[in-house]
This record gives sequence, C-alpha cells and structure tokens, in this order.
Amino acid sequence: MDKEDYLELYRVMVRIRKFEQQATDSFEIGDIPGMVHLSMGQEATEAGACSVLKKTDYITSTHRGHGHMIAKGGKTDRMMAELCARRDGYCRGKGGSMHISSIEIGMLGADGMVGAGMPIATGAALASWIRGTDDVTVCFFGDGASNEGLFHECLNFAALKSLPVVFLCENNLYAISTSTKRSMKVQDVASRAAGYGIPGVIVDGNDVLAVREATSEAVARARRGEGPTLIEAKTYKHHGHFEGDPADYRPQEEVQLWLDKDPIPRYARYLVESGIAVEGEIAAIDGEIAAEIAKAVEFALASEPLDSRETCMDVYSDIVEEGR
Amino acid sequence: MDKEDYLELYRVMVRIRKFEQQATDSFEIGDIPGMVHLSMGQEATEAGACSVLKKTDYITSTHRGHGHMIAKGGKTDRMMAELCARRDGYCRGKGGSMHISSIEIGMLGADGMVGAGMPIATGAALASWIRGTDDVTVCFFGDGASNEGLFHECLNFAALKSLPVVFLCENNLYAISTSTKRSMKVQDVASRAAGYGIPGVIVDGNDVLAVREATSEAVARARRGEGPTLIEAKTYKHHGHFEGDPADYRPQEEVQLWLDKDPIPRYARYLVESGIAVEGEIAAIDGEIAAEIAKAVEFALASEPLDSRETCMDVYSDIVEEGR
Amino acid sequence: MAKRVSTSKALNNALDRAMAFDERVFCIGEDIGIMGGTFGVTAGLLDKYGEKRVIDTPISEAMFMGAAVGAAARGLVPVVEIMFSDFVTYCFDQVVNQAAKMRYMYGGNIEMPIVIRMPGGGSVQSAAQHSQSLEGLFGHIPGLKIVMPSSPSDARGLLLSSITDRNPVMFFETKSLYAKVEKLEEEYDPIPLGTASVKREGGDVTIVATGPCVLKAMNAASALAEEGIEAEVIDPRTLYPLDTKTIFGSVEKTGRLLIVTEECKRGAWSAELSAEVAEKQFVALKAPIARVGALNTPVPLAKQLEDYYLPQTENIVDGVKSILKESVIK
Amino acid sequence: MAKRVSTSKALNNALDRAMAFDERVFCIGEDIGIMGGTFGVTAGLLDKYGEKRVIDTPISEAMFMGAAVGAAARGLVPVVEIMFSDFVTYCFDQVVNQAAKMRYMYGGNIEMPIVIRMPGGGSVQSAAQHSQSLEGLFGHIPGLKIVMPSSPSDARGLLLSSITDRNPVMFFETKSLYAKVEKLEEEYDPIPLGTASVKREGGDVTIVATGPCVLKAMNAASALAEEGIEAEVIDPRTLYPLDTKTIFGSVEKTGRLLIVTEECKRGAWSAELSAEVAEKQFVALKAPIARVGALNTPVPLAKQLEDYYLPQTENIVDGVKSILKESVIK
Ligand SMILES: Cc1ncc(C[n+]2csc(CCOP(=O)(O)OP(=O)(O)O)c2C)c(N)n1
Ligand SMILES: Cc1ncc(C[n+]2csc(CCOP(=O)(O)OP(=O)(O)O)c2C)c(N)n1
Ligand SMILES: [Mg+2]
Ligand SMILES: [Mg+2]
Repeated sequence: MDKEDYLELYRVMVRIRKFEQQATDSFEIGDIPGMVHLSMGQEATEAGACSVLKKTDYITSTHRGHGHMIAKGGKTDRMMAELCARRDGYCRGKGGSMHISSIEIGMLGADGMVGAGMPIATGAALASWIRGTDDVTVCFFGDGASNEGLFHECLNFAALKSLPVVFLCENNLYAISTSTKRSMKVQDVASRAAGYGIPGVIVDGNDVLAVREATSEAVARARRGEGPTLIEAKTYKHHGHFEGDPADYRPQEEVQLWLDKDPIPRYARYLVESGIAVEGEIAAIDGEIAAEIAKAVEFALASEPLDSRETCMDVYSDIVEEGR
Repeated sequence: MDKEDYLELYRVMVRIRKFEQQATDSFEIGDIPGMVHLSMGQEATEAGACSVLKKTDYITSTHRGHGHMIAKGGKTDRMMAELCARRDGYCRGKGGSMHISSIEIGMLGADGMVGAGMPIATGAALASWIRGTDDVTVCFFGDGASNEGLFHECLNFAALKSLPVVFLCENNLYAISTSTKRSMKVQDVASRAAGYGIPGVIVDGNDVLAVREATSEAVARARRGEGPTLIEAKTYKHHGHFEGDPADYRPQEEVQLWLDKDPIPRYARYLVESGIAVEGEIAAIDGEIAAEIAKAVEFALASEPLDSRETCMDVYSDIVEEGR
Repeated sequence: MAKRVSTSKALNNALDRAMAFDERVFCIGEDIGIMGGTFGVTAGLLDKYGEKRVIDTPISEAMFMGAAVGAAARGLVPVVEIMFSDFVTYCFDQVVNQAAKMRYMYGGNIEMPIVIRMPGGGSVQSAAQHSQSLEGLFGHIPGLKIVMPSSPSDARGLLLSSITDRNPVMFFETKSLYAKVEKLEEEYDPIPLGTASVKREGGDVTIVATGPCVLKAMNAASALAEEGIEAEVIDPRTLYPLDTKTIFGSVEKTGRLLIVTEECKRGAWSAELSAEVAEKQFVALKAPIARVGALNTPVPLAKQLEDYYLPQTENIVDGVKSILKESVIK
Repeated sequence: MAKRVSTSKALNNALDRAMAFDERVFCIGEDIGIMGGTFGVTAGLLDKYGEKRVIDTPISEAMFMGAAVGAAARGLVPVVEIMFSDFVTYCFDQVVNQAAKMRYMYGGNIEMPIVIRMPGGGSVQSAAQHSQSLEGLFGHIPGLKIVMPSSPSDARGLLLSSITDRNPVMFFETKSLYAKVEKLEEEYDPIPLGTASVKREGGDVTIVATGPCVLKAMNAASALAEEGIEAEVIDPRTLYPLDTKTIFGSVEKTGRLLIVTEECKRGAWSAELSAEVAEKQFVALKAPIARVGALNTPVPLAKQLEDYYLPQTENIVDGVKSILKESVIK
C-alpha cells in the first residue's frame, strides 16, 4: 500500500459517511421517498473489503447498500439521484435506496429481501467458475440474514464447487430489534464455516485495515480457485434500523460505546499518528467530499422525475403493457 | 432392557422389512398406486430411534416413511390400506405412501417435500415448550434434506430456544443419484451441529442398539430441557430411490458391501450369540410377522376404495365445494 | 363507551382478546415481541402474555411458518406475522403445500387452525418488494381462507373469527389502513367469514372493492351520484369463502359489475370473480364486466409512478362510465 | 428424414441444440447430470457438455434459482430444472421477487434470460405435492413469460424460443406428455412465444385448452362433431404473452368460449382469460363463458379420485352443450 491507497480508504469512508448524512437530511425534508436504511458506523467494513476488488469483480449488497455501492465505485451524484427517484439515478429512479444497483460497476444490487443477495452472489461466482475467469464476488450480508436458510444452501454449494466468492457478514449485533443474542445460540457467525469445510474469520469491522487484510486474503484464495471464505466483521450502525426508527431496543450505553469506536476518526488518528498523512490532508479530503456531496444533491434535484407513463416500461425486454 | 425389549427391537425391524417387501410386490402388480420409496436396509435406525419414545412423543418423517411409522406404532393393516388408497387407511387413502400419517400415534406425517418435516418437528417441539410438557419430537430426515435451508433455520431456532427435539439424519449416502460426496464438502452432517452450539453425534445406523443408545441420550437431554441434538446415522437403503429406479448410479460393489451389513441378520446373530434368544424364537417372530403382513394385505384389499365424490371432502373443516 | 381507534389498535385488541380467552393462541414472527411489530399490531402483548406466547424469531420465515403447522397439528393456534406480505415468498411451501393441504393429506384427521397476518399493499413508496398485493395467489390454493378488512371495526371482528376458525386463514392487512381511525364500542362480536358488507346501495352498477379500494370506490360512487349514477358498493371482506349471495344478488339487480382491487390486474383475484359472474349470471348482465386494478408492472418507487400504478378513484369513475356506455338492452 | 420422437426427447434435442449453438447456455438442477433428469430431459448432456454446463446441485432450490439470477445478470443463460413444479414453492422468492422484478428494479439496465423448466400436472397418482398445475400463479406476476406446450414439436420449438428470450420464462412441461410421440423432421424452427395454434376449426364454439387438456379438447370436439356441433380448438401455447388476436378472433366468430385447463378452477389462469373476454368482447358473446378445470381440492392419490378431480373429455362436452343451451340470440 502506498500513501494514496491509505488516503483512498479514508476518502471512501468519508464519502459514505457524508453521503448518508445527506441522505438523512434529504429524507427528512421529503426529497427521498420510501424506506432508507443507513450503514453509518460500518464504513470501515465496506471500504476495507471493496478496496481489494478489481473493477471486474462483483459484489452483492443488502437493504443497507449505499456504503457497499460507494465502496465499489458508485458515483454519489447518480446514487443520490436514484435515492430521490430521478431519471439520472442508476436505476432511473425505479429502485431507490433499497434496490440500488449498477451492473457496470459490478454492483449486483441492494435487495429488499433479507438474504436474497447470497444466492445471487453464488450465481455470479458460478459464472466465473463456468467461464474460467478469475473474477471474485464479495457477498455482503447481515447477522440477521445469516439465520436464513439461504446462508446454508449457498455456503454449502460454494464450498462444494470451490466457487470464487467471499461471504462477508457485517455483524452489527442487531436485525431490527433482535440482537444476535436473541437470534442464535453461538456467539460468532464465523463458527459456522467449519460445517462447510471453509475458513471462518473474525475481524474488527471498525478497523479498515484489518478488514482490508482479511478480505485480501480471502479474495486471493478465491482467485486461486480455492473456494469461499466466511468473514465476520464485528461492527455497529449509528442510526436505527431505518430512518425514523427510534431504536430504543438498543441500550444507550451500548450505542455510546460504539460511537466511541467510530471507524472514521479512528482511522484519521491512525493516519496522522503513523505519519502517513498530516491533519491538513485529512481536512482537505473532508472538504473535497463535502463539496462532492453538495454537487450530488444538486445533480439529483436537477434530474427530472420520470413521467408516469414510464411506469409501464422496463418490465420485459420486448413488451410494454400500457393502460389498465 | 429386558429380553422382551431386545426381541421387540427385532420384531419392529422385521415388521418394517416384511411390510416393505410386500409393498414392492403390491406395487408391482398395481395394488399400490403412485410413488413408493422404500427404506429397507435402514430398519435399525428407525426401530432403534423410536424404541425410546413414549406414545405421547412425536416424530416427523420423510418421503420414505413406512419404517418410521411402523417403529412409532403404526398398524401394518391400516398402513397397507393407506398405501393401497383405501378407506381404512390412516388417511382414508388420500395421502398414500408419501403422506402417511397419524396424529393419534404421534406420527406427524411423511411428506413429499424434502426437508418439510424439519420445521413441522420444530413446531411440535415448540408446542411442548409453550405448554411445558415433556414430550419430545424426533425429526427424521435424509442427507439430501440436510442441504436444504430448512435444516439451518430449524437447528438454529431449536438450539436457541432449547426445544425438546432430536434431529436424526439418516445418511444413506445418496439423495436420488447424488452421493453425499457430490452434495457437500464435509464428510459428516453431524459436523454442522457445532455451528448451532448443540451436540453432533455419529452413529452406526445399521446397529440398532447403538442407535437406540444415542437416541436415548438425546431424548433424555431434550426431556430435561437441555435442547436439541443432531444425530447422524450412517446407513444405506437396499432398493433404489423409488420403486422402479434401477439406481445404476450406485456402484454394485458398494451396494453389495451394504447388503452384507444388513442390520436384521446382524442383530439376529447378536441376539443368538449373546444368548438373549435362541434361533427358534427368532424364527417364530419371522413367522408371526409374515402372518401379520399377509393379514394386512387382506385387510387392505378388503377395504373399500373411496367414492369419487369424496374427492371434495376434507379440504376445509366447514366447506365442501362440489362440482367444478 | 365508544373510542377512536386505529386499525392497528383494533387488531391489537382482537389479538389481546383472543389470547386472554384461549390459552392455545400464541403469536410468532419477527420483531413482534420487544418491538411490538413493525406496524405496532402486537404492541404490549409480550409484557402481558410472556415470551412463550409472543415469540420473536430469528429471520427464518420458512422455519416459523412450518413450525406453526407443527404446533397447530398439536392443538395450538398460531397467529403468524409475516412482516410484509411480500416475504411470504420465503415460506410459500409451508403455506401452500403444508398448511393448506395438511387436512386433505391426513384424510380429514387433523385440524389446522393458523392465522397468517400480513401487511400488504402500496402507497408508501416501498417499491417492488415491499408493496405487493398478493392475495390473488392464495385464492388459487384450496384449503386456505382469505380475509381482507377495510376498516378498524371489520379488522378486529374478522381477526377474531379467523383465530377461531379451524382452517388456515391468510389475513391481509393493508399498510395504508393501519392509521385509519374509527369510533368503536368496546364490546364487539366476531364477524363471520364469508359475509360481505354492502357499503352503499344503488341500482345502476355494482362495484365490488377490497381493502384499501373500498374507500376509493366509495369516493367514486359519490362522484358518480352527482352525475345521477347510483352505484352499489360491496366490500366482500373475505375473498374466500366469498359471499356470492350478496354479490350475485346485487348484479342481478344492477346488471353491471365493476371490480376494484389493488392487485396487478392480470391474473388477479378480481379475474376469478369476473369469471364466476360471466359463467353464472350471463343473462343478468347488461354490460361488460370491468376490472380496475394496478398496472401489470412491479411496484415502482416514486410517488408519481406509484400513484399511476395504483387504481385510483378516477379510474373507477371512468370504468363505470365506460361500461354504462357499452351497455346493451336485453 | 422424419423420426418418431417423444416429448422428453424433443426437449432434450432443443437443449442440445441451444447448448451447441450458444456457450452461454447451461443447465442447473437436481439429478439432471449423472441421472439425466427424473424425466430424462437432460439425458446425455453431461457427457457432451461437461460438468460446468450441466450442473447437479445439492437439494437447495432457493440457492440454485437465485444463482441462476446471478449468473444471468452476468450474461449467462441458465436453464433451471425444478424436478416437479410443486417444488417451485421452495424458491418462490427467487422467481417472483428477484428474476421477475430485476429488470424493473434496475430501471431496465439488465437482462434476465432464464428458463425455468418444470414438470407439472397430474394423472400419475402422485398425490397432493407432486401433481399440481401452478402456471396460474405466475400469470399474476409481471416480468415472467409462461409457456406450456402440448406436443413434442411444440415443446422443442417453444423451448428454443424460450432460451433465446431475454426474459425469465416459466416453461411448464407436463408429466403426462413426456411419453407422447410424434413424427418429427430433424430440421426445425423455433416457435415464437405468443403464437397460438388453431388445432381445429369450427364455427359454433371456441375451446381454448392448454397442455394436456388440448388432447381432451380435441376428443371432445370430435364427439361434439358427431352431434353436429363444430368446435374450434385453440392451444395458446404461451399463456403470457397471450395470442389474444387469434383467441379474440375466434370468439368474434363463434360467440361462445369454453376454457379448459388442468388447474384447480378457482383463481386459475382460465379466470384471467375469461375476465379479459368478458371485458373486451361482451357484444360478441352469445353465451356464458364457461371454464372447465380441476376440482378445488388438493390432488388426491387414488386413480378414481384423481380421474374425478381432473377435467375430462366428458366435462368439456357437457360444458359446451350447456353453454349452447344457455345461448341467447343477439
Ligand atoms: C425475507 C425478509 N424477511 C424479513 C425482512 C424484514 N427485514 C428487513 S431488514 C431486517 C433485518 C436484517 O438484519 P441484518 O441481516 O442483521 O442486517 P442489518 O439490518 O443489521 O444491516 C429485517 C428482518 C425482509 N426485508 N426480508
Ligand atoms: C423440495 C424438494 N426438492 C426435491 C425433491 C425431489 N426429491 C425427492 S426425495 C429426494 C432425495 C432426498 O434425499 P435424502 O434426503 O437423502 O433422503 P433419501 O431419499 O435418501 O431417503 C429428492 C431430491 C422433493 N421431493 N422436494
Ligand atoms: Mg444486523
Ligand atoms: Mg439420502
């Protein structure tokens, strides 16, 4: 890693954070419709994991997908346009926050169905296996999703066929109101890897370099044709489940504990303390990203909403049913 | 165990065997309609496991359910009537081989959907947990079923709540044509128990006493409120997947190897060699069961088929839609 | 003494009453305990009835739906919450091949009293996977009953009946109705399944509307009345069993039928009703049977698209006018 | 040179041709490789194309259906086999909420070419969970196409078109048709989706029948002809897109419509067609639209019950006679 690599990690984390801070505000005033799930607090995992991917690699995401998409190279202007349901959004405003996706950048979609990304990631990896290419797919999912049967079916098959996929569980301790203590008897999702004959790795999800390292190893292993790895990144989200959720099922001390472990200031401190960057450089990035996000909002709001008649488009490749 | 207990185990195994031998013949000549899956070869697991259950305990079964049902106390006459789709069958001939069931004897159903018994067993155990009774449910399923997501969801939940259920995998090395080597990377289904924080036990499924002992321990544990156990019984079925399947995907030597391990002669030898019974007693049981099965066939064929109009009954408790 | 009560609260009330009355009744689902349900329908029940009767599950719909089948087989009465009706796709087998067919496969020797509560429907910009109206799928599956209330009072009365029913009942709640408020007496009776409610009488056309479309149909009827067209508006309340007596009687009188549901029109429940009437009441019909539904597209995100996607009052008004125009004299 | 070919073999042929022609095409499912599929449709393909293009999976329908979505997103063309159509309930989400909606949620920026092959239907005493005709469920889901051949030649021609289609196609094979044999030329063209086949012309009544019911409808038509009633029999071949031109044209001519499908009648695909015609062709109709389907029960085991459950030739004959009797003069 050279200096720019270090800074880029910081840049991506800040981009996610500021994008989502903006999303809160835009949601509040009604510019963003529907449901919005923010991952603020989990940026280190998202940025760290995607930092080792090539453009031709793939990821699948969850209902909480902004961070994954930004980390995989999503442009904040088109993303904000998507959240605001505008024409210039990645999905022409038809997907929104919960379905944001872009095949060009290798982001195979946020998804509203918990766990749904797992078989899709498995299929993306299967495509590499069939074609004999060395693309890797990273599958992001939550602790809650890990209890769906899809987890089992996908890990079993990917292990069996040695597919080039990394299953990356962001364990943020909750699935809506249900803490992992109330959803599984074992402590670590990673402990389930053994049942599939694949490595299970636990990593501090708030340490961007640790995540990067763990993912790098797993991705290399996948690229070598040695099959999947299950990584569990322990982390936490700052906001509630969705915007508007008071999240009073989480003890205030717990929230505070994790706010204190915020991955962004932590990494900024590291950069400075280890002499990689000076405070001014960090502040410059903060400013640069703030400007980018301001522009993204402008871009989004300047983008035209779809015409109602366009509701009927994009259902089939070759059929448009109009009228009712 | 007193002598009668030992003999009863033998009796149950022979009852299953002869019932199924009869089923082959009856199927061949067209007395039994539909699909028939036989478990001949797996009798030790079925008899051993159910021998430790009380009448008020429950089991769930699979598409291959005759053995489970007989072991849980199913009467061969009403069972044969069911296979022949007759009025005096346990399900009035509406379920047949693949859906045979009887709530009175605690057999919650064979099921045509692979894995479907697992959540039903979990629910039966949940009922005990809610009511605070000490009934235990034993859930039979195959190696193939263990790859369905249901396995994961049910073991996770049962472990979490310490439900009184025993998950008993009959690993007969195949799911139709797919050998376990081609369906999972790990060797033992039991190795997956650790991921749920419950005991995983491997047992020789062709040794009725070993199965009985392993199940006895698991059932006792469940009754004490200490939660589920995953037992994997290694066994083999003599016939193909269903009657009519040539099963040429199984190497002939492998089949022969397992025929040599047939649990019934093996246990008969044990009984004699250990001085528990003399050959005459064993032969007497064989004869007694042969007579029982002959009567069962008579009973079945004497039982009236349903009238076509009865097709419309048993859909709702309170609505019968006739005509089309 | 009558109180203003929302649909959520009315449903909560019915659950509370059923649980107090019958200890076999228990609730199971995701986030229904500590959080009281995403739409608050189970609020307070965990505290009152304890964790054995209000069970928060891990995210594993197939498990808990199948477990409901197992528990029902053993004599309990599970009330399952599927957080959004779209998620029933994760436990479709347990509903369609297990719960619905169990009695039949057992030759009648089992009871299967399960209520499956599901918030469905659009109008809150939740896009393609959180907004569907899937009731029609279940109308095709013998063994299931289907309930779809349109008001707080119907919701609580129908939920009570659903819980005492001995068959699996798909109970479709509608997101847009949760906040709807009505003045209700504290005492109330269950509403038998299979009884429609005639919301408005009229002799020119019969409008059958379900769930959130009932209000739209009533608004359309008012608008039509101003033009001298008298619509009879019927809310079937249960889609199966269906109160064909009331509906057929009305069509007999008006000779015209328009059906309004929030489903994608193609293959919707409304098609079944149309087909039934086309088969059984041909002679009475003076005009084409019309259906107003949502567009045949996934549910779009943006408000202006979703509004266009959903059936609206003006579509109903137009539909009625058009069948009046196409009427023939018999 | 023409050869006698079964439906299974005809399908096998189409798969072989598609795989030889386009290396993006691969097959995935349970027991399709070593065993060649429960009904032999994929026989020999593993040997010919290798284990990367004919993939035997563990029993995990949701996984491999979802994987098909992922692989399609990456430009491959998966042909999925669900061993019995009833098992699609295990991957209903992957079909209904993923494959069907993916293009829409992506705003059109993705292709989703997946064929989902499913043996369905009754008549071999496989009881409640292995005999259903579930095509109607998918007719309600925008984004899916639905194909249902009734003969070896249609099967292979339609399968070819389904594989080159850029949308998810639910391809319903029927167990009772696998063994059906027809003399076929080796050279053949794909049959475009959305083109019905008029099996028999007649002016008195239009019979639309699907899959295994086509033969029964033809038999009924012969019986009716002996009594001087000329039925036009149409096999739509694809339920969506539907060749309404051909069907509506026929109804225009005959003024009478009877629809025959093997589905449970309530909420069936046949209801949608009935509703469409009732809405659009009211003036042309001289008689009630009738539907003949299976009973509204799970599929029973015993032959005499299953025969009673399924729609039979005599039900079609009776249906036609009864609508003829109820005809009005317009
Ligand atoms: C199949 C399905 N079940 C339930 C839900 C409702 N739901 C949405 S997010 C969520 C919690 C997910 O938890 P986790 O996987 O830990 O992700 P996190 O929200 O913590 O990022 C639930 C239950 C859903 N969207 N889909
Ligand atoms: C959901 C589902 N998928 C597939 C099938 C087809 N099928 C029936 S039995 C079987 C194999 C089951 O294997 P296993 O669980 O090992 O049981 P065994 O047959 O060996 O007793 C399969 C694939 C089915 N019935 N249900
Ligand atoms: Mg979480
Ligand atoms: Mg097996």
